[in-house]
Amino acid sequence: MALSWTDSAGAAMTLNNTENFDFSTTLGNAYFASPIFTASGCASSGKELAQFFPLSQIGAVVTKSVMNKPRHGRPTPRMAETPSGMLNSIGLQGPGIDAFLANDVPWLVEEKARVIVSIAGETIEEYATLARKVRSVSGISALEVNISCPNVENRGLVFACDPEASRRVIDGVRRIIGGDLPIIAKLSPDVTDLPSIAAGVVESGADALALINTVLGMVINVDSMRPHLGGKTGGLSGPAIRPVAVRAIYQVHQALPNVPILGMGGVTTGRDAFELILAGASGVSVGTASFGNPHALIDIQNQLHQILIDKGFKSLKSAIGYAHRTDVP
Amino acid sequence: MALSWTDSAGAAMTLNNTENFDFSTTLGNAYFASPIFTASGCASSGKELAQFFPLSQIGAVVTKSVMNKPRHGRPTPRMAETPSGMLNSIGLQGPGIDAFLANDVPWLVEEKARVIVSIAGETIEEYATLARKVRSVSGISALEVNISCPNVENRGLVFACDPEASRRVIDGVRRIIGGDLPIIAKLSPDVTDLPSIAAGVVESGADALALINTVLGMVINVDSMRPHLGGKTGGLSGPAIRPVAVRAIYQVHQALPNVPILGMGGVTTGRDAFELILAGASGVSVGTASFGNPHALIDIQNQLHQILIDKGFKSLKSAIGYAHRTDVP
Amino acid sequence: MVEEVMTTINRGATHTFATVLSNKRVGQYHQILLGVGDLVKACKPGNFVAIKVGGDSSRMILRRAFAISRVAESTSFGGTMELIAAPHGSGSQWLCSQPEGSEIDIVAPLGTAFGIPTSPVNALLVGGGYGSAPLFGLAEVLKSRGCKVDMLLGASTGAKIYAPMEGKRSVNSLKIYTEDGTMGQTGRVTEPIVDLIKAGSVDVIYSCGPMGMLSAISKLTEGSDVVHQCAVEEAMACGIGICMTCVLPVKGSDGQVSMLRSCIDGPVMDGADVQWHLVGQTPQVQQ
Amino acid sequence: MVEEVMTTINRGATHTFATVLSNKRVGQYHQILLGVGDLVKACKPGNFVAIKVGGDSSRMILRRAFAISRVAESTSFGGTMELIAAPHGSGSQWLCSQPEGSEIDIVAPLGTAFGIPTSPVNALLVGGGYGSAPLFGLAEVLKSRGCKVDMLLGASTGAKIYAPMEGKRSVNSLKIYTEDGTMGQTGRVTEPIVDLIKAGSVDVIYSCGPMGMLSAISKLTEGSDVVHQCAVEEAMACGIGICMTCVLPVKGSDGQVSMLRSCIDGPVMDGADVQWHLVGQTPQVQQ
Ligand SMILES: Cc1cc2nc3c(=O)[nH]c(=O)nc-3n(C[C@H](O)[C@H](O)[C@H](O)COP(=O)(O)OP(=O)(O)OC[C@H]3O[C@@H](n4cnc5c(N)ncnc54)[C@H](O)[C@@H]3O)c2cc1C
Ligand SMILES: Cc1cc2nc3c(=O)[nH]c(=O)nc-3n(C[C@H](O)[C@H](O)[C@H](O)COP(=O)(O)OP(=O)(O)OC[C@H]3O[C@@H](n4cnc5c(N)ncnc54)[C@H](O)[C@@H]3O)c2cc1C
Ligand SMILES: Cc1cc2nc3c(=O)[nH]c(=O)nc-3n(C[C@H](O)[C@H](O)[C@H](O)COP(=O)(O)O)c2cc1C
Ligand SMILES: Cc1cc2nc3c(=O)[nH]c(=O)nc-3n(C[C@H](O)[C@H](O)[C@H](O)COP(=O)(O)O)c2cc1C
Ligand code: FES
Ligand code: FES
Repeated sequence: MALSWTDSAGAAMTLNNTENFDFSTTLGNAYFASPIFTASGCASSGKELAQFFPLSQIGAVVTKSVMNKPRHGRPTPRMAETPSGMLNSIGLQGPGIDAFLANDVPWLVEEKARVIVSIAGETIEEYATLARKVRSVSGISALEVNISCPNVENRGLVFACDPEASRRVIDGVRRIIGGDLPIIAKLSPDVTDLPSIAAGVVESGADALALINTVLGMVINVDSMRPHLGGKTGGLSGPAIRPVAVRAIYQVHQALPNVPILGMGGVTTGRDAFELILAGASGVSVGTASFGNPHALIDIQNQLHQILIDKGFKSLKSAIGYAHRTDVP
Repeated sequence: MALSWTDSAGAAMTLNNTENFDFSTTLGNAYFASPIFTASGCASSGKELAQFFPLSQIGAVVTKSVMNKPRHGRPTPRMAETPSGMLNSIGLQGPGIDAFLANDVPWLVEEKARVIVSIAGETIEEYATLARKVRSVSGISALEVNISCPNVENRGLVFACDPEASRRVIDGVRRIIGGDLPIIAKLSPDVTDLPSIAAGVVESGADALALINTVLGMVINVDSMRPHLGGKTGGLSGPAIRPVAVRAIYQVHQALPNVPILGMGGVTTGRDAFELILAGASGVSVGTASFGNPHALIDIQNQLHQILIDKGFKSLKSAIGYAHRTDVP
Repeated sequence: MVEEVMTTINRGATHTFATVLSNKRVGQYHQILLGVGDLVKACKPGNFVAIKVGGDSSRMILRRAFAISRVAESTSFGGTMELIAAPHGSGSQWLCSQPEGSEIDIVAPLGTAFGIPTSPVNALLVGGGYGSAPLFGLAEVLKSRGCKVDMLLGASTGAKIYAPMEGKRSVNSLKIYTEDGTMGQTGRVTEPIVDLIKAGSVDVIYSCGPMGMLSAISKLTEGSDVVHQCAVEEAMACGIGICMTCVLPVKGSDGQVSMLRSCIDGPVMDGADVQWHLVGQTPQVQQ
Repeated sequence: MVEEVMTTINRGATHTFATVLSNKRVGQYHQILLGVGDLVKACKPGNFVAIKVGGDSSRMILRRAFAISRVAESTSFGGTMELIAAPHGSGSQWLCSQPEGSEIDIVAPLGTAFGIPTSPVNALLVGGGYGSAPLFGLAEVLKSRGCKVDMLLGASTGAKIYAPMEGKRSVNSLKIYTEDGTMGQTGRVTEPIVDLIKAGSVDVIYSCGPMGMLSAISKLTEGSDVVHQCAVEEAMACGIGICMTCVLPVKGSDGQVSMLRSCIDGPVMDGADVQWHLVGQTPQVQQ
C-alpha cells in the first residue's frame, strides 16, 4: 500500500508545479498560498505536527487560543469520543501570551510557517490587552479572535452568543490593531441567529469570520452514571458536525457575500474541504481530523487541489461560494 | 446468529414478568407502561412498523406532525446521509388533520397503541384549530406540539427559536385543551438559550417538553456543486447529534427539575436511552434508528429494561436525572 | 383534495440475517448470492432488499436498497436470493467486499412487484445497467405464462451490461446497446422502442434502470395502448415506508397528484402515472 | 509562574501501514504481531503505538493507544512489533478481530521510554493486567546491562495475567498475584512491595498497569530512595501532543505543578512527580 504522505516534499512539489491553476486565497489583506490551515487548538503550537510535514507546506498554522495569563485548563477526563465526533473540554490550557509570543511565534516564523494567532479573553479588556501584545510582534499574518469563551463579567455567557458583547470585543481589538493585521472573528454555532451576530462583528471591524467553533454537547458515562467530562459539557467536533458547519457557512456567505470565511467543522478529506468552499469558505481549517491522521492537512490539501483541477476550476477563488450560483441547474 | 426480535412477543413477556421492577413512566397525567416511544415523523402513522412488532408493546406511538390542510411537503431529494447521521427535509407532508383523525387514530386505537398526536402549524391560529380538532377525538394520551416549524406570520422565523412566539402557541393550545390532555412542547436545539425558551412554554401551560428536534444542517452535493436537498437546508438527526440531545436534556432538567422531558436524538441502543434518562428524560423517543433497524424500538426497550435492572434500579423513575445527583462520587 | 393513499408495507417483509454464499465479480458488478431460507417464498420480481452496511461501528446509519435479481430454492442451500450490485459509494462497496460466509442483516422482500398479465401478451423488457438484474427473473415468470418476451439492455459501456448466460434462455430475443459501442449496438436502449410500439408488436413494457431512461420510455408510450411498468430508483432512508424521503409525484385515478412513497407504493409503478416533469418539485395542492 | 514544558514528539515517530503477521488469543488478551519494517529500530521499552481502528467508514475517529510489548528483527519478516491487546470496547475489539494479512494504519513509536540505569541495579518490574506487556522487553534490556530483575504481576483473575514462557527467561524471579486466587498468590501485586523497599533490595521500580496501582506504588516509594518509573494510561485523543486531552498534574523541578501531556511527556513518568491526588482536578495556578 503506497502512502501518499511518506514523501510530503514530493507532494508539495506537485502543488507548485501546476501551472494555470491558482490555489491561493486571501483573508482581508493577508495572502496564503494554500487555503488549508490548522484549526486553533488542534495543532498545539505547531512543533508536534512538524514531525510529520514541514509547516511551510500548508496555508497557515492557527495557534491554540492563548489567554493573557498561563492557565491549567479543565480537569480530566477532557475528551469523549462520540459517533463520528468527539467532545473536548480543554479549558484553554496554555502558557499565557507572553511566553507564547516569546517562544512559539519565533519558532513558527523560523520554520517559514504562515502564522495566525488566536486569542481568547474573559473580559473585553483582556482581548484588548492580548491584541496590544500581538501587535508588537512581527511575523504574524492575521489575528483570530476566539469569542466562544465565557464572559466572566456577564453571567458567564459566552461572548459569541451575545450580539452586543461580540461586537464590543471586536471593536476593542480593532481599535488597538489598526488597519494592518486582518481580524478574523471566530463564532459559535450555538446561537439562534448566526447571520446577525456575524453582521454585528463585521460592522465592528472584523475582516473575516471563522465558522464554526464546536457545538455544545455532553456525554454521560453510563458506568459512573455522571457527566463523563471533568468540565461536564464539552465542545463537539469532527465529521458529525460537518452539516452544521456547511449550513452556517452557507447562511453567512449568503447574508454577507463579501466577507471572507475561514470554514471548519469535520473536514477530513479534500471532498469535505471542497464542500465548505462551495458553501462559501475562502479557507478551511482542519481540526479533529489531525487527531486521527497526523498527515490530514497534507492529504486534504493534495486532494482538494486535485478536485478543483478535475472540476475545471482555474483558481480556488472561483470555487468559493459556487453552490450559491443562481443560473438554472 | 440468534435474533432477539424474531420473537418479539416473547421479548415483551420478559418485560411484564419482571417483578420488583417498575418500567412505567408519566408525562403530565398520562401513564405509559414503557418509556420507549416512536419519534414524530419517524414512524409515519404506525401501520408500517406494525409489520415488525405489535404497537401495543411499546410505550407510545408519537404520530407524524400533522397540519390543518393536506400537504405535499418539500421536493426531493429529501434526505442525505451524513457521518453517523442524516439530514431530512420532508416539509411536513401529510393528509391534513381531518383525514388523519378519521383514519389513522382509530386504527392505532384498535391496535391498542398508546397515541400521542403531534401537531404543527404555520400560524398561532392554526395550532389552536388543530388542538380543537384533536380535543374532539378520544383515545389520545397526549398532544405533542411541534413548534419547530417556520412561523409564516413572522419572517418565517421558526416558532421555537422565538421565546415570545413559542409561548403564545402553547398558551393558545392550552386554552383550547383545558386540563385534560397533557401538552408536550417540542423544542428546537438551534437556540442561544434553551432553558429560557423551555421555561417560557412551561409557564404558558406545557406539561412536558420534547427535546430535541433536529439540528439545522446542510449538505452540498459535490457533483452538482449545489445544495443536495430539494429544500436546501435540512434537519440533522441520528447518533451524530446525541451529545447535543444529552446536553439539552441535562441543561433543561437542571433548570426545571419538575418538568418531565421526552428525550430524543440519536438513540440507537438501550445504552443510549439510559444516557438520556440519566440526563433527565422521563421517556425516550426513537426516530432515525428505526430507519436502520425496523426492530429498533423493541431492541432498545429490551436493552434498557435489562440495563436498569442490572444497575440495581427498582424503577425507571428512580433513574430519571440520576446524573444530576450531588453526593460525592 | 389530496387524499394520501394509505398503503401498507409488503406483507412478506422480514427482518433477518442472510449468509453470503458466493460473491463473484461480473463485469463492473458483483453477483452476490445470499442464503435467506423460506423468505424466498414471498419474493416477487420487482421487489427489493434493504441491507445494513458497514458493520457494527459504521458511520453509515441507513440501509442500502438492491433489487432482488432472482430467487431459487436449492437442496443444498435452501432458499437463495441473488443481487447484482455496483460498487458505487462506501455502502455498496462494503457489500461487494463481503466474503463468502459473512452474515448480513437484511429486510426483504420490500415494495411492489411487476404486475403479471393474466393472458399471454407481447412483453418488452428494458434494462439499463444493473437494472437488468430483476428482468431475467421476470422473464421466466412471463414465459411460463406463455408471453413473448423480448429484451433490450443498455449501458454506457460493455462492462456495465449484465446479461447472464442462463438468463438469455428465458427470452425470445435480446438486444444490447452501449453508448461507447464496446458491446452490442452503439446507441441508447430507448432508440428502437418507438418503432416497436408503432409496429404494434408490444403490449407491455417492463423497465428498470436510471430515472432518465424510465422517463424517456414513459414519453414514448404516451398516447399508445402500451402499458409501462417501471421500477423506479429514488434515494431511500428507511425502505419500509416510515420516513417519507423517497416520494415521487404520481397521478391517482382521481386525476390528483400525490407524493407517493417509492418504497411501498413502488418501486414498480405505472410509468404513465408518474409525473416525471414534477420529480424534484412539489406539485400544487389542489383542494 | 507556570512555565509550560515545550516537549516535542518522539523523534522516531512514523505514520505508516503495518501488516498483521499473527493474531493469537492468550487468556483474555490477543497477542498481535505486526510487520513494521525499520521502524523497530526507533522503538524503546515504554513507547506506545497509536492505531486507526474500524476501517474506512467507521464512526470511530480517534486512534487507540497500545503499549509496544516488544520488537524484534527477524530474517523472514523484517522488523516486527508485538502488542498485547484486551478486547475492551469497539476499537480494541476491531483490532483483536483483524486477521493475518490485514494492513493497519499506525503511528509509532510514540511517547517516552523507561529510563535505563547506566550501572547495574536491582530492578523491580510491576505489571497489572496487560501492563506486563512492555515489561518483558524492558527486562531483557536491563538484564543485558547486568541488572537484577524481579517481576511481580497482578490481575483480578488468572486469565488476565500475561506472562509468556520466553519472557520468564529474562527475569530473575517472577511472582503472580490474582485477586480471585485463580493463579499464583491471592491478593494484590502491591502487597509485597513495602517489605522489598524496607529490605533495601530494590533500587528502581518500573511499573505499568491501572492508574490505581501506579498511584499506590508511588505512595509506597514516598520518602524512600527508590526511583519509580511508571507508564501511565490516560485517555488520549491524538497521541501526538496536539490536543491537550491527556494531561496529568506533574510537579516540575521548580516545584510548580503543570498539566503535562501523557502522550509526549509520558507515558513513562517519574511516579514521585505525578500529583496523584490532583488527577481529575485542576491545580491552582501559582503566579
Ligand atoms: C429500489 C432500489 C433498487 C436498487 N437496486 C440496485 C441494484 O440492484 N444494484 C445496485 O447496484 N444498486 C441498486 N440500487 C442503488 C443502490 O441502492 C445504491 O447504489 C446504493 O444505495 C449506494 O450506496 P453507497 O453507500 O454505495 O453510495 P453513497 O453515494 O455513499 O450513498 C449515500 C446515500 O445515498 C443513497 N444513494 C446513493 N446512490 C443511490 C441510488 N442510485 N439510488 C438510491 N439511493 C442512492 C444511499 O442509499 C445512501 O443513503 C437500488 C436503489 C433502489 C432505491
Ligand atoms: C499509553 C497507553 C497504552 C496502552 N496500552 C495498552 C495495551 O498494551 N493493551 C491494551 O489492551 N490496552 C492498552 N491501552 C488501553 C487502550 O488504549 C484502550 O483499551 C482502548 O483505547 C479502548 O478503546 P475501545 O474502542 O476498545 O473502547 P471504548 O471504551 O469504546 O473507547 C472509547 C474512547 O475511550 C478511550 N479509552 C477507553 N479505555 C481507555 C483506556 N483504558 N485507556 C485510554 N483510553 C481509553 C478510547 O481510546 C476511545 O477514545 C493503553 C492506553 C494508553 C493510553
Ligand atoms: C481539542 C480541541 C481543542 C480546541 N481548542 C480551541 C481553541 O483553543 N480555540 C478555538 O478557537 N477553537 C478551538 N477548538 C475548535 C476548533 O478550532 C474547531 O473550530 C472545531 O473543532 C471544529 O473543527 P473540526 O471538526 O475540524 O475539529 C478546539 C477543538 C478541539 C477538538
Ligand atoms: C425523516 C424525519 C422526519 C421527521 N419529522 C418530524 C415531524 O414531523 N415532527 C417532529 O416534531 N419531528 C420530526 N422529526 C424529528 C424527530 O422526531 C426527532 O426529534 C429527531 O429526528 C431526533 O431524534 P432521532 O435522532 O432519534 O431521529 C423528523 C425526523 C426525521 C429524521
Ligand atoms: S424510504 Fe422511507 S418512506 Fe420510503
Ligand atoms: S493525546 Fe493529544 S496531546 Fe496527548
